[in-house]
Amino acid sequence: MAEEKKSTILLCSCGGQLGLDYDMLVKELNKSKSVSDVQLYDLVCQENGLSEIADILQKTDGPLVIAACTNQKIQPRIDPYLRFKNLDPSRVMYVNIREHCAWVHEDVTDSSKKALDMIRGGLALSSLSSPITTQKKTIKNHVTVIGGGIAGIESALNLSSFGYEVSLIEVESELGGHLRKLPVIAPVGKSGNEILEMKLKALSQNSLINVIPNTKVKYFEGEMGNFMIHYLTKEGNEESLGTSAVVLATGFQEFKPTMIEEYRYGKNPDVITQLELSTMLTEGKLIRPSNDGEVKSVIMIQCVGSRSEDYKRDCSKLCCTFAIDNSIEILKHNPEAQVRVIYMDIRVPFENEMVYQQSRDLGVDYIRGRVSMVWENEGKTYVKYYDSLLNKYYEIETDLLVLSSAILPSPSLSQWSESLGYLLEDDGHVKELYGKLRRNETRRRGVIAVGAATRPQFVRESITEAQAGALVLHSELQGGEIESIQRGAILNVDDCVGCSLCAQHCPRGVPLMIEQTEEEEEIEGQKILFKAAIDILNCHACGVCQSLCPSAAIQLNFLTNEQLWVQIEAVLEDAGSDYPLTLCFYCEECAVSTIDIVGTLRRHYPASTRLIPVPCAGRVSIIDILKAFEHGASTVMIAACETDRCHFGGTGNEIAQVQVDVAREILNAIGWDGERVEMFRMFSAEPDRFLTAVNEMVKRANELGATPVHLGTAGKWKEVAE
Amino acid sequence: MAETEQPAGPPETLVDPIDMSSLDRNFRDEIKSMPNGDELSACFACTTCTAACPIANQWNYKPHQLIRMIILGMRDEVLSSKEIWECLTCFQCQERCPQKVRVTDIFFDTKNLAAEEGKIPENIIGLGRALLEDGQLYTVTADWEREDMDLEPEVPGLSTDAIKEILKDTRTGRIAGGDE
Amino acid sequence: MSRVPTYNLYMGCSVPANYPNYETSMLKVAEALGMELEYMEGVACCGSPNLRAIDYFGWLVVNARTLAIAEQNGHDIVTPCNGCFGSLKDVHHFLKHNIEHREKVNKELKKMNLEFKGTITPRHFIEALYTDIGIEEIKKKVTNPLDGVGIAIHYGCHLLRPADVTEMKPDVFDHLVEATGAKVIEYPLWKQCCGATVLPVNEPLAIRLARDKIKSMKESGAEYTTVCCPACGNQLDLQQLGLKESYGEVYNLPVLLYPQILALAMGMSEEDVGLEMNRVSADSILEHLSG
Amino acid sequence: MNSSVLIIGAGVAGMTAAVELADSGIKTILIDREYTIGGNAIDLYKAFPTDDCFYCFEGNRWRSGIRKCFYRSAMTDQPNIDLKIGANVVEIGGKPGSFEVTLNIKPKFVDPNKCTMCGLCTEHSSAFRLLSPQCQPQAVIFDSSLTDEGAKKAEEECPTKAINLSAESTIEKVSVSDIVIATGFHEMKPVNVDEYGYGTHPNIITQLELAQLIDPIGKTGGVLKRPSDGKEVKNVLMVQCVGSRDENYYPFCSKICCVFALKHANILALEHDGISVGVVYMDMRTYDRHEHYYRKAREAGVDFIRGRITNVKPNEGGTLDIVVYDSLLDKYLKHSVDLFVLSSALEPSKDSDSLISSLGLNNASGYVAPKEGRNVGEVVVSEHVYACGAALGPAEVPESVTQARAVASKILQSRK
Repeated sequence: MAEEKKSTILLCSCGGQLGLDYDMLVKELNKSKSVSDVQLYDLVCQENGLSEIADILQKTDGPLVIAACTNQKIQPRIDPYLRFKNLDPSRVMYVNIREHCAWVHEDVTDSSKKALDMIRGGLALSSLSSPITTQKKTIKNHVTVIGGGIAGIESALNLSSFGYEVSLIEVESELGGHLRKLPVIAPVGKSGNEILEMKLKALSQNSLINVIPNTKVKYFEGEMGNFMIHYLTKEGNEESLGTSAVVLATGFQEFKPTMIEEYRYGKNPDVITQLELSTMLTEGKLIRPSNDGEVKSVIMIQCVGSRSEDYKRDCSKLCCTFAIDNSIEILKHNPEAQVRVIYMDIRVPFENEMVYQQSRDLGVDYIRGRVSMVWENEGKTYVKYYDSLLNKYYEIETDLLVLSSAILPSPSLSQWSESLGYLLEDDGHVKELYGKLRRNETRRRGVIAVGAATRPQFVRESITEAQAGALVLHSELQGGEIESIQRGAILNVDDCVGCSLCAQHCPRGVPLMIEQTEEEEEIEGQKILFKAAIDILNCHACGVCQSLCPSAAIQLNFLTNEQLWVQIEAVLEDAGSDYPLTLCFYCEECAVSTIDIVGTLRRHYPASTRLIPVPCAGRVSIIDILKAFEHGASTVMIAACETDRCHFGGTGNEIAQVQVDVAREILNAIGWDGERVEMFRMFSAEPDRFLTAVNEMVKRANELGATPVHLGTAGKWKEVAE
Repeated sequence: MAETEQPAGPPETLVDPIDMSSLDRNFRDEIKSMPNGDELSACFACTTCTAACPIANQWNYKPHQLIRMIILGMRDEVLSSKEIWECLTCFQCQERCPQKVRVTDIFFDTKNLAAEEGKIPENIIGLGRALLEDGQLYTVTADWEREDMDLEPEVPGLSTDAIKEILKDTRTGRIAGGDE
Repeated sequence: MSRVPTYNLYMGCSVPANYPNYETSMLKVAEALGMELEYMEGVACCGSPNLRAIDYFGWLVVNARTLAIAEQNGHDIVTPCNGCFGSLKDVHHFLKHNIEHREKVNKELKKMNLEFKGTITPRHFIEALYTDIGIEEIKKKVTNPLDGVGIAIHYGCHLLRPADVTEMKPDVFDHLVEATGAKVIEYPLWKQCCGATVLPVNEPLAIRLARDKIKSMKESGAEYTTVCCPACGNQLDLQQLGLKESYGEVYNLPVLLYPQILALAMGMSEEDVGLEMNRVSADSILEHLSG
Repeated sequence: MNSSVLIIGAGVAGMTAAVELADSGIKTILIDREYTIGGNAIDLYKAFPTDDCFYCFEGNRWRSGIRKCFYRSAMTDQPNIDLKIGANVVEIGGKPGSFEVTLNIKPKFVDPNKCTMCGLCTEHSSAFRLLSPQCQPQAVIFDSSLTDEGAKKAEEECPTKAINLSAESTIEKVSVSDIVIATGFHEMKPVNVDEYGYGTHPNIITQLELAQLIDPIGKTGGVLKRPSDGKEVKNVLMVQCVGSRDENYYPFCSKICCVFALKHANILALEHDGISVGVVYMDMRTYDRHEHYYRKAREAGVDFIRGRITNVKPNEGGTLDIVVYDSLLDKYLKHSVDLFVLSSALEPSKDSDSLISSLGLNNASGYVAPKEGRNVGEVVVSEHVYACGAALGPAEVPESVTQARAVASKILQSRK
C-alpha cells in the first residue's frame, strides 16, 4: 500500500457563480491532516487557471485535488496542457462540486456540506494514489487476414500500406469470393471481376502480402501481439502461424432452400438460386440446366428463407439488388426474355432504387405476392402465384425459377469463436463491439471482423469496412512499437488462487489462465495448476476482475480496494442516525453523463446524497457495498449503463447487477433490509432515469432510517423471519 | 360516413372510406386472447397464406384480408363472412406463414366467436345436433357388412352418452340444443 | 425384432360406420405384424373439426377425455382416421402447452373421475406401422409384392399439418407404399385437401376439390390411389362416381385404403380386405400381385 | 507543404474523422456552419440500432470506454483539432495536396473556450441560451435578433469575458493538404408535396420534428402534445416515402426513414401509454437486422397499411381526417388523428453542390460521388479529397462512423 501523501486542494468558484460556502470549505479542509494547502480559485478552466495548476504541481510533489465542474469536461483540457508541460496528469484528482452539487441543490448549507464530504473523499483517494507511467512493448509487425473475398483483399492491401506484413488465408484455391460470380454491381454497373482485377493486380505486386490459398483454419491461441493460428494445408498437414492480430473476412454463404418443399429446389434442375444465376450470367451462358435450352422466361422469388421465423428472421438486404441486377443482365442476353419478380417488399437502398426503376423501364414485371405452388409437366416448369395487388391468381410456364435465397454467415465463424474469444450474434455473424459506433471491432482486442462476416454487406460497404478496420488495428498495434499509459489492472501472481473468475468474466477476455511450470511452489500443500496472467497493455481498466477476485490479487492501479474504501469512509463522514445518507457509485460512462446532464439542466434532487465515481459499475464489489453500510450509508445505489450497452464492450454492468443482488441477500440475511441497495440503468438522453432513481433511494433512506451502525446494534445478529 | 357539413378540406369525392373510429379496435386483442391467436400481430401482409390457400380465389375476402380485417377491427364483416366457414382447415396457410401466424387456428377462433353470436350455417348446427342426439356423427347402417367381416355389429367401444353429456352444457348445447 | 407395444385402438365413428373393410384389413395386418390393438371402451366421437369450429371447449373436453382414458392403461392411442388423429393430436398438443385450459378441462374431467396428464401419445395407425414395425420388418412380411404399379398417395391434411402438432414427416406414407412393391406417383396436387371438411357448407366446392385431386393423379399417370382416412376415402372414392354426372368425367381411379394394399401384398385374400366394398372397383389390383 | 486536413462538417462523421486523425498525430481543421456542432444528431434523441443516445460518438483513443457524449467530447481542447464554428467554405483554390481554402466565419459573439455556462448571461437576457445540455462546444449561443439591455449587462459581467456583442464576421484563409467532406444530410421540408398539407396545419410534422417533440431534454421535456393546442396526443399516423422514390422530388430511396419511423412508432406505442400509431407505406424497408424494429412494432400493435394517402382534411377540433387507400384490402380507410407525421426525404446539405463543382467531383442525386476512374466504394472521392457519412448519401450512424474511419485510414496510409 502506497505511503500517505499530503495533497493540495484547488477550489473553483466558477467565476464566483457557484454560491457555495467557500469560507466554510476552506476552513474545514484546512483541518484535514492530509492537506498541505487549500487554494480558492475563480476560474480553474481558464488559461491562467491552467498555469496555476501547473505551478502547484511543479512546486509540490504531492497530489492535487481539483474541486470544480465535471472532470468529463475539464480533464481533457487539463491533461494535454500538463503533458505539454511535462507534468504527470495522474497526480490530479477531480471532484465535481458543480453539476453534482451546487447546481442541483437549493440549500447552500446542505450543498456545501455535501461538497465538503465529496472533497474529503477525493482527498482520501489521492492520499493513497501512486503515479501512473507509460509502458512500451514490441510485437511482431504482422497481421493475418482470413478470407480472400473483396473484404479480405482490401484489408490486406490497406494493412500493407500501413507497413504490416500480411498473411492472407483463403480456403479456396482462388481469391475473389462471391465477387467473381457477380455479373454487375449496382449502382456502379461494373462487373465483379472488373472490380477485382485492379485489386488483384495490386495484390500480386505487393511484397508485404503473402497469400496462402487452399487453407482451412482450425483454431487459435494467444492474445493481441502473439496469436498463434493453427490451420490445415491442402495436403492435410496441420501447420501454425504466429501473428499479432486477426482480421475475420469470411464473407457469406447462400442458403440452399432444399427444405422449402413448395419451390422444388433440388428436385427440379430449372429451379436455381440467385447466386447460381449470377454465376451463369458471369460465365455468359444463360441456359435451362434441364436441357440446355434457351431461356425466354424467368421468374424470381424474393425472401426465400429470409424474413422467416423458420429459417432466417431478418432481411438479407442484398437479395433485391442482386435480383434486379440479374434481371437487367438477363435482358442484355436476351432482350425478348420475360422476367418476373415476385416480392413482398422491394428493398433497394439509395440509388439502387433507380436501378429498380430502370429495370421496370426495361420491362421487368414486379408482382407483389407469393407463390402458391411449383410443378413440372413434360419437362416444363409451371408456377402458380397470387398477385396481392390485382387480387388474382396466375399460372404460368417458366424456363427458369430463380430463388433469392437468404444470405448466411460462414459456418467457420462459430467454430473459431471460442478459441479466438469473440462473440456471435443470434444469426451466427460476428457480434460487433458496439452496434452504433464500433462495427468492426470485436470483444477481443486485436481481432476485427469486416465485410459479410458481421452482416450482409454490399461490395462498397465491405471495402469501406476493410479500410476502417485497417485503421482500427493500426491504432492498436502502432506499427509493432506499442506505447501507452499504463492505466489498468495489476495482478500479483503470488496471491492468485487460480479460480479463473477474472478470465471468465473480463468483458474483453484479457486475463489468460497460464499452466504453471513444475517448479511452481505449492500453496497450502495444494498445487495450483493454472494462474491468471494479465497484459496491462491489453487491459481496458474497468475493474471487473478486481471486484470478482477472491484473493484481492488484482487491483486497478488508479483505484485500489484501499483507495475506494478510504474514499467511502470520507464521503460518509457526516452520516448519522439523524442524517441518513444515500451513497451513489456511478460509472464514469453513461452514468456520469446522465448525472452531469441533470446538473446542466439544473434539475434538483436531495442533498443527502454522496457520489463516488468508478470506471465501470462492474468495479463495485459486494465488499465495497458493505463497506458503504459499515461507514454509515443508509442506502446505496449503483448507477450503471443500460443493459447490453457496457462501455467496455462486454458485461461489466451485468456483473455489477450480480454483486448488487448478492449484497441484497446478505443484507436480508443479517436482518438489514435488502431494499437498502439497488442498481439503476441510465443514459444521458433520459436524465429522469437518474432523478427517479436517486429520489427513490433517498426516500428509502428516510423510510428505513439509520442502519444498525448508528443504532449501535450492528453485529448483534437478528433472527430473520423466512 | 365523411361529414359533408365540414366546410374545410377538399371536396367530397366518390371515395366513401371505412371510418376507422367505427371499427372494433379490441377485436385483435379478443382474437389474441383465444387459443393460438397470440401470433396474430406478427402478420406483415406478405399474402403467403392467400397464395397457399387452394380455394381463396372463390372468396370475396382472401385469408390475408381476413387477418388484416381482424387487425383493423372489422369484427362484424369477419364474423358474418361465409369464408371462415368454407375454410378447409387444410392448414396450408398456417404451415407456410413466414411469421408463424396460426392462420387456420385463428379462423377456428373466429368461427367460435361467430357461433357464440349464432352466426352459423344451418348444416353445421345440424352436425352439432347430431352429436347431441346421436352422440356420433356416423352411425352404422349396414351392420351385416360388418358381421360378414366378423366385426362386432356396432361401432366398437363407442359411448354415445359421454359426448352428449359433455356437450349439452357447453356451447353446442346452447346453440344446437332442443331447448331454444 | 424389438417387442411391439400394445395400443389403445380408437376407431372413431366413421371407419366402423362406413369402412368396415378398412377396419378389418387394419386388424388383420396388425395381427400379422404382431401389433396388439385393443379397442378402447366407452370413448366418445372426436366431434371432427366442425365441433372445434363451433365449440372449442366442448371439443377439448371430449378429446381430452379420450386421452385421459388411454392414460389409465398407459398405452398410446392409434387411430385409422385423420379426423380423429387431428383432433386428438391437436388437443393433446394444446393442453400440454396451455396450462390455463388444461386446468379448465381437468375440472370437467374430474366429474368423470378422469384427469388429462399428457402421458400417452395419440398416433395414426400408419405412423405406428412405420415407426414401431419399420419398413424392413414390413418388407420381410411382403410375400406377394406389387409389380411396381403406379400408386398416387393422398396423405390427408390432418395427418400432416400443422407439422409442429402432428409431428409427421411427409415421406412416411411413401415408404410404406414402396414397401409393398408399388411405385409412388408424384403429382402436383399431392398437398391439396380432399374437400371433406366443407361438404356440409359447400358441396359443389368439396366435390370440385376431390375432382381436381383425382384429375391431377390420373394425369400424372397414377393407376391407383391410396388413403389412410375414411373421410378422404369417401371424397375420392364415393364422390368419384358422381363426377360423371356433375362434370361428365369418368376417371376410374380405384381408391385403396392402405391396409388393403399391405394386406394383399402380405398374401391375404380379397375377402380379407373387403375389396368388393370399394366403390370404384379395385379388383384389378390383384393382377398386379406377384405369386 | 502544410499537412493539415480540412474537415467540412462536424456531425458524427466529421467528429469521428477529426479525433481519429488527431489521435494519430495529424493536425485537422474542423469546421461547421452552425455555432453548435453535431449536425442532425444533436436533437434526434435515441439512435438505432442501439436505442441509446444519438449525440454520441467514439471519442478519443486515450480516454476510457468505447464512446463519449458530445458534451464531453472536448473538441475545443485538443491540440490537433482546430475547431471553427459558424464557418463555411467560400472558395477552394490551390491544388490537390496544397489547397487554399477561404472560409467565412460568422461573428464570434461568445468565445466557446472561455464560456463556462455559469448561467449569468442567460439570467440577464433571453438572447443567450443553451441549445442543448449536450451542445458542443459547451457554451451558450447568442441570438443577435434578441439583443437587449440585459445582453450588454451580461457582456460586462461575464466572469470570463467570453462575450463580445460587437463581434463581426471574418474571412479566413487556410492552407490544407487534404479535404474531407462530411456535410451530412438535411431533411426535406415537404412544403411542395401539397397532398400532405405540410405547413398548412401545425399538427402535420416531419419525423425529425417528431424526434424533437419526444426528446426528454428537448423543449417539451419529452411530453408529446399537439402543436396546435397542446392537447394530449392519442392517435398518430405516419406516411413513408414523402419526396423519396418520387421522380418529382428525389428518385432515390432515403434508406433510413423506415427504421426512423419505426423507432418513433415503437417509442410512442410502448413508452407513451394509450397512443395508437399507424404507418402508411409502399415497401417497408427495414434492411438487415433492422427487421427487428418492424417485428417489435407489429408486436406493439402499430398498424401497418400498405397504400397511399387519398386526402387530408382538418377538423374544427384540431384533429385531422386522413383517408388512406389500403392496397391489400382494396378499401379506403378514414383515420382521425392528432398528429400526421411525414417521413420526408433526406436531401444533401446545401454545401454539397458547390463542393462537388469546385472540386470536380461526381454527383449522385446531389450527394457526393467519387470522381471518374476511381474504384467502387472509395471514400477517396478524388486526389486528396475524401468524403464520409451522409455526404455520400443517406447513412445511419454506424455507416458514417465506419466511413469516417476509412477516411482517416486512407489519409494516414497516404502519408506512410
